[in-house]
Amino acid sequence: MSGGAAAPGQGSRWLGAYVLLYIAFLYLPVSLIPLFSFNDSIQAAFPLMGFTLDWYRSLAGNEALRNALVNSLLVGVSAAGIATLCGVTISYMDVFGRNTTARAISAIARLPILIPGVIVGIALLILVNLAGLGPSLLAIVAGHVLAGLPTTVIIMKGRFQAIPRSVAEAAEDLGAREALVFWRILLPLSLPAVASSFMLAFLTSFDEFIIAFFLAGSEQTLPLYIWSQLRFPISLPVVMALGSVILLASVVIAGAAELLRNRGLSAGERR
Amino acid sequence: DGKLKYFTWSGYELPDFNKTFLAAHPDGVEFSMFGDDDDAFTKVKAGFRPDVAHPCYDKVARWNKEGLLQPIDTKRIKNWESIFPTFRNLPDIQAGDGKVWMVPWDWGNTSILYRTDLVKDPEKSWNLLWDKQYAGRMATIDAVHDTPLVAAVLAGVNPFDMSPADLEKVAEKLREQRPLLSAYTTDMTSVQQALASGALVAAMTWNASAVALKKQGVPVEFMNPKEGMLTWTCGYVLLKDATNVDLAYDFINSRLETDAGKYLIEAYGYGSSTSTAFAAVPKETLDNLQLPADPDVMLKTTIFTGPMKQNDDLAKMFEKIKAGG
Amino acid sequence: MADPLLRLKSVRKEFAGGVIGLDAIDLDIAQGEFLTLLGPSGCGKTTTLRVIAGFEAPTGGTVLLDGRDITPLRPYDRPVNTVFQDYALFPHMNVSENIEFGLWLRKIPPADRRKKVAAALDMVGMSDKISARVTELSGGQRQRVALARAIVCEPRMLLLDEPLSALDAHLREQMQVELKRLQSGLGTTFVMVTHDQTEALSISDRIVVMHDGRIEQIASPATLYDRPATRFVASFIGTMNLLEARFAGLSERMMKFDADGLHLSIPAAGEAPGLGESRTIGVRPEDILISAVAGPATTPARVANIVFHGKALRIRAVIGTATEIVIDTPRQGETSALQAGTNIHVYVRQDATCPVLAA
Amino acid sequence: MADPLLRLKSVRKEFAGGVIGLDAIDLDIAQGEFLTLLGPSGCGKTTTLRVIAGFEAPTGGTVLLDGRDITPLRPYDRPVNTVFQDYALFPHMNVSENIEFGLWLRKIPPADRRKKVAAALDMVGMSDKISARVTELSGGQRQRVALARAIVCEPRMLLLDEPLSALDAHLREQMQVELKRLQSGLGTTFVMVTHDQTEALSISDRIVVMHDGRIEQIASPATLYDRPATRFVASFIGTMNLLEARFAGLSERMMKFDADGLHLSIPAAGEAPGLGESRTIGVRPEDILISAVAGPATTPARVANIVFHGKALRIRAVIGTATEIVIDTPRQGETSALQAGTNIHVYVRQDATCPVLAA
Amino acid sequence: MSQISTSAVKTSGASRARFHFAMLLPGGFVTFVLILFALALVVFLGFRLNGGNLLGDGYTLGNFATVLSDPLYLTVSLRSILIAGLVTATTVVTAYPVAYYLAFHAGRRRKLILFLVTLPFWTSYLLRVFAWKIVLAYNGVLNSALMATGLIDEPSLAFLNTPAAVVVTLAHAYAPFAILPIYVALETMPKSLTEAAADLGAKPFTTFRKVILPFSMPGVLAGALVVFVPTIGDYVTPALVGGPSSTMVGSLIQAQFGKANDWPFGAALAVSVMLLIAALILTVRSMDKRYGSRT
Ligand SMILES: Nc1ncnc2c1ncn2[C@@H]1O[C@H](COP(=O)(O)OP(=O)(O)OP(=O)(O)O)[C@@H](O)[C@H]1O
Ligand SMILES: Nc1ncnc2c1ncn2[C@@H]1O[C@H](COP(=O)(O)OP(=O)(O)OP(=O)(O)O)[C@@H](O)[C@H]1O
Ligand SMILES: [Mg+2]
Ligand SMILES: [Mg+2]
Repeated sequence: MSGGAAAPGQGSRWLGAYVLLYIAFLYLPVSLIPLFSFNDSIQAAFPLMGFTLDWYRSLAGNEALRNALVNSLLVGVSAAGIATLCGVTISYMDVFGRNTTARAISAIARLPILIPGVIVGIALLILVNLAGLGPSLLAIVAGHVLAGLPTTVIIMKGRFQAIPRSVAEAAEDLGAREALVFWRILLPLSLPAVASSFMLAFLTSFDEFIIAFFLAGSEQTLPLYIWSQLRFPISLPVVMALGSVILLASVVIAGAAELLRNRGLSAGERR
Repeated sequence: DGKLKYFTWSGYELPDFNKTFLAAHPDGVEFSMFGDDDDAFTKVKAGFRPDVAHPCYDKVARWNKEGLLQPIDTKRIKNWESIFPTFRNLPDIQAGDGKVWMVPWDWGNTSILYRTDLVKDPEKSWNLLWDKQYAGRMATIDAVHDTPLVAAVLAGVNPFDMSPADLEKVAEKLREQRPLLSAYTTDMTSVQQALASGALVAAMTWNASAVALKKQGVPVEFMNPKEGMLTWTCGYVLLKDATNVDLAYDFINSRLETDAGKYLIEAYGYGSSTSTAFAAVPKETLDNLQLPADPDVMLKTTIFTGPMKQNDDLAKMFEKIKAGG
Repeated sequence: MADPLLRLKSVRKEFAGGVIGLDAIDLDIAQGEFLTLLGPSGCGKTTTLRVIAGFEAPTGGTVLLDGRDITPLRPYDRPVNTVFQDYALFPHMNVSENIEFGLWLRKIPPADRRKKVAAALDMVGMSDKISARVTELSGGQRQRVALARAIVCEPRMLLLDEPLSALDAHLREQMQVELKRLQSGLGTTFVMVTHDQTEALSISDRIVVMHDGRIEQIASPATLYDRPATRFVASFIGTMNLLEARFAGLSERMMKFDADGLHLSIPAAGEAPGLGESRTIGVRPEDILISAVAGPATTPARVANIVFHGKALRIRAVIGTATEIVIDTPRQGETSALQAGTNIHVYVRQDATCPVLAA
Repeated sequence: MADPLLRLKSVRKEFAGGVIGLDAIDLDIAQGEFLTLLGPSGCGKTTTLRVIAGFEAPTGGTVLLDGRDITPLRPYDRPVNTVFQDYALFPHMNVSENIEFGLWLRKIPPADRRKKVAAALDMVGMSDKISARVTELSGGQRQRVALARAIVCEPRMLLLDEPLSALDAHLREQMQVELKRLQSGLGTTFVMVTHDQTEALSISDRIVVMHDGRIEQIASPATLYDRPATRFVASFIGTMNLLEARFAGLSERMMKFDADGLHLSIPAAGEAPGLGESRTIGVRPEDILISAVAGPATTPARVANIVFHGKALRIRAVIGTATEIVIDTPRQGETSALQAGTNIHVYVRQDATCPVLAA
Repeated sequence: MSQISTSAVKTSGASRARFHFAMLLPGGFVTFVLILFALALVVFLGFRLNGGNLLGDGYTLGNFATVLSDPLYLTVSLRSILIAGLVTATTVVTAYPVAYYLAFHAGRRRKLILFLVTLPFWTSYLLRVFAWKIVLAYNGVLNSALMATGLIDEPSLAFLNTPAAVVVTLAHAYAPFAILPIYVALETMPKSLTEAAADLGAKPFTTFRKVILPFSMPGVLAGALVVFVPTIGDYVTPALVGGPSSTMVGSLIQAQFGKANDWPFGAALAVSVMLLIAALILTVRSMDKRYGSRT
């Protein structure tokens, strides 16, 4: 009830309707993916040609594609984890540490958003070669940390700034050293921002392929695979099958988590 | 470290292409993939170090100029002689002393694929892609060695060695074409879909697209323009810093086996560089794939997309024109 | 004071925008003392507490604890706890978690923690809200949680920034008793900001009156009340009639003054002024008495208005040439007949302490 | 009241967690009235204001304005402005922008706006902070901005939730005068929450005493003070000695009571109790007088402790069998000799109003 | 209670320094090693002559001179800014109500909606682009729907391969990048602020415009930033759905490194565009200052 409300007003119902519409907009193109993954045609176009499970069969047989997916998930989670960690620490030091090094780091950390991916890719390839590591999934993780970092820093900094200073002061006053203030007060208070940062960094990594291209050794990521397959129309339906599987899996996982959470909640309420 | 590092087009890593190598060296090769050999070149230039790579003929000079390659001794290539002479004698792969910079392996044609129902009796010429009638319903390939090369041919200049004035002529030709196009693209998945739906009536494609669309019953024709189709070929190069040279030779040899070439023709519809492979494929299969039984004859009528001396300038100019300059 | 627990040595605080928060403060606070900061809004009370707690680095001067310079020390290293003016409760913790936090930091075992939290909640009368979310508390309830949270840690020094302002008079009195008990029981040193002067006067050992970032007077409650050092203090503490009075001569070691007809006699001290010379003299409203009939020492006055103050009536009356005076008088039989316009006679109680104020 | 401006009809508020905020409140507020809500922390004062302002939808009952049901009306459609307990200043606006906001909404021309803002700031004594950021203000300064922001709109009704709690006594008194001026000048109706009883008693037309979400008594200040309806009100308003007294007989239409030796005589009203029956009688501390010598009406007492309250001394003394009483006595010559342990004699003033309280 | 000693002063300083050091470490490594290296490389390259060497040979200002002298680069940059601006505006404006709903109305459904909003983006970007192609194509969903409703008689070519397609595809792709930062910012807003505004007579829209929006401005700007900057540099979406008239500056930069093999010029172009965007951002930042970063 915003603006104070005697009744859960008209406005909120319109807003709810809008949100539904918006979600429909988000799903409009995405819902076509499962649809065409069952279509018996290489062309992803209407009219539908008939039902087939062929694409799922070739997906099951396509080890390269599955490996690419696993790699992408690995890279995405690691890169998002590190980018979030860096985003959180950098913003913390910027907002609460108040020293010039921290401020400089925070400013630099937001720069990669300006640097074209191809340059980041080339630069890091040169760097990992200099370091004697060579291209690998690890190098891709590094690249994707750069790609995700600006977003995490921007979000976390805004959030930390919004926390009333006196709350952190109260904790220090009670005897909490900065590390504890950070762990027990600032971080819990910023949880939505941390989760959002992680999610966006993950999505950035999961879709990125130019940096990944330069830094890939013999293992590739999903976008690399899909991008390089554009010349082969025959692989599109298989990729759609994979996309559908990802969607289904995330729905199942999230559903299970929600179910568990609700159980836990109602159990807690009974107590 | 014992494994051959092979840098290749995505989809060219299939084990069927190098069975004998895998028999001799199980798990002896490691692939890295690219989707575009310009990017591949950039990655190698930036320090990526495979043993063997798989660029196309027109890029060999560029790789070479950057000092990335070492010559391949044809004496160590068992099936060298079964490669069609046209490929063996390509001028820009010769390193002298019986050595070459690249061992050609696959090839194909590039031309206009058009809807026979929507484009009535066109003149057999690349000029179709400049026909204002079809404005907004045509697409062309976004690569220097395709569209600008055709533009050069139509402008009457030598595509492979251009004076600045020639370049300007090509640019003019390209500028003329830009407003007529729906897209510059290498995304054949989309081009085929658009041709099938009728959104596009004509597009520059590779021969595999023609085969695929015909199989689906789409009324299309792969044109044989009077100026000649474009023929591309790609092959294996040995990197200067290759650490597994012996493995590399084994690998290239296994890829030149008859079986490998046959599989390439049948699976992808592109040509193999060896005559033995062609001999092993039934005639009607070749017909279906619009491949001649004796490519050497056909290849005399096409334009080979070899290295262009002004490739980089042309590329820069092409980018600017695409952007509206 | 021989050995103050805490000493502020010419502490200055200038904020980023150039606003002077504190202007060279010198202050000694003794171990176990109950010190109160009084002063108008914006005079620097909160800033003083923040400097002591360590949240605000002074832009000048030093803070000494037990004689050692603790200016660079972080808040968590100071044995000081604060009740914040805006409470600063942790929004993601419930009431008991908020209070428990400091104990948890001190590694108190869980069972003890629970006991202490329960005791603290009981003390502030909030046992029934032990697991309420702090966002669902009323203003006064939040303030009590803030108080409990600071007290439960039993610090050497408690800084309280208007800790009882949102509490009703009764709860407030109860809390005052509890604070006093902590002071004597644990020897805790208190520095409190309050706007309730009765509270300040009744609970404090000493009171610091601040004004515009400076200290005006430090004294015991009675001294402050009876002998304010400056005009500012006189007018700030309690209600004070500041009367311009002419010197009318010495008699029996008393200086006689006349303020528009009102007779004042003040024990002679220092040099007497010249005859007819003017002085500002403070007279408390409760020291002005009303008489129905004229007497030798009375002066006539006219009631301007009357306000009910509970135990007393506050009367504004005019004497002489339009001098307004304020009188507090108990509500007794005769006073209930008064109303605006009534003519009365007033005089100053014989034993009243009336300070002669510096200009 | 014939035609109240605002009427709450059995308004109930139950919060999501099952907490009862208000339990069937009936309240009429007259046009132009100054009504004060008093009550212990958490009794539902803020909730009442929130229901009137329209932030909280009552879970039962209706709110009528000018006889019209406004329960479903949104806050912005109610001619009511609020000073929030936690100020709720807009952090992204500076002081003058905060105050100007309501005027801007009312489409007042910029020049007038500036004038009104300046006047409001002047009234709350903050002209020098006109373009300060609200985050840089002291607590009292914030509160004054909140007050100015609500007042500047000149609403028909002002809801004030402890609007002066962070101000020093002097500023507070000044603000009270300003509020009173608004009331008489513009005819604004005030509903105020305060914990300062002197303020409540002196400023209000009527006072509502709340307790646990219910209204205990609605009355004028004097009535409330002198004739509290319930024990709760008696103990809540001011300080009150609640003495268990035995009935000792009627005499001259006065009921005589004896509370552990203390004699009380109360005008007879209603049925007299049986002889020796017990009643609870409230006696104000200022109505108990001290005499150095024993008299016919006095009873001996022993001083337990003495607290300095400024204009008065608060004495806790014990009479009879350990009954503790509280006495407020002016600081005069004789009282300054008192100290804990002194034996004194006390009696109740003849004309004191001592209510007999329902159990 | 704890007795203060000089050793306490020291350990306090030391532990604080240790903590700060630990907190600076990950960010410091990433920024000083990785980012500065990439940044230094691109700036260095920008001043080099294109030659046989990996990093060029000899120094020149020629690359920048070319960038500045050829109006095409400015045109394309402006076009990119325009398209990216459109994308950003669309994304932020359409996402705002969703973030608002999440922050204030979603209640127990908040987690579910957050999940629903991010789920589509777990499919690969390229897949989603293809899905958009299916929607916008000649025989696509949109054309079919319009024909079914009789609004048009024959399929329109005006959807795919146009700048509009780029805007729609990108606005879709960046939805969570706008929703989440705005949601995070709104989530910190005390409810009493909207109450105070309503109390002063502000209708919901005014409250939104004068209180909620300014309060959430840091989030809006953060969202705008993480949508705007990457879209300017994007070259994939224009290539796949944009057609010739939506070429963006990202494609030009990209091509210098691959097709044209002129790294120094690509770097100079990149640096110039970075400076242009940085100038834009600084302008926006000064706006942010006006709205006040609350601390
Ligand atoms: N949102 C809420 N959810 C649950 N309980 C609430 C909520 N808001 C208030 N309460 C409870 O309702 C009761 C009345 O609260 P209210 O704020 O009206 O008290 P109050 O009289 O203003 O007290 P104070 O003087 O302390 O401000 C309190 O017990 C409080 O804890
Ligand atoms: N962060 C700040 N930046 C600028 N000025 C400030 C800041 N904090 C406080 N001030 C100013 O410093 C002065 C002293 O503030 P302080 O909070 O100490 O007052 P206070 O005595 O606690 O007042 P109150 O009784 O109103 O709480 C005020 O004028 C205030 O406006
Ligand atoms: Mg303060
Ligand atoms: Mg309240």
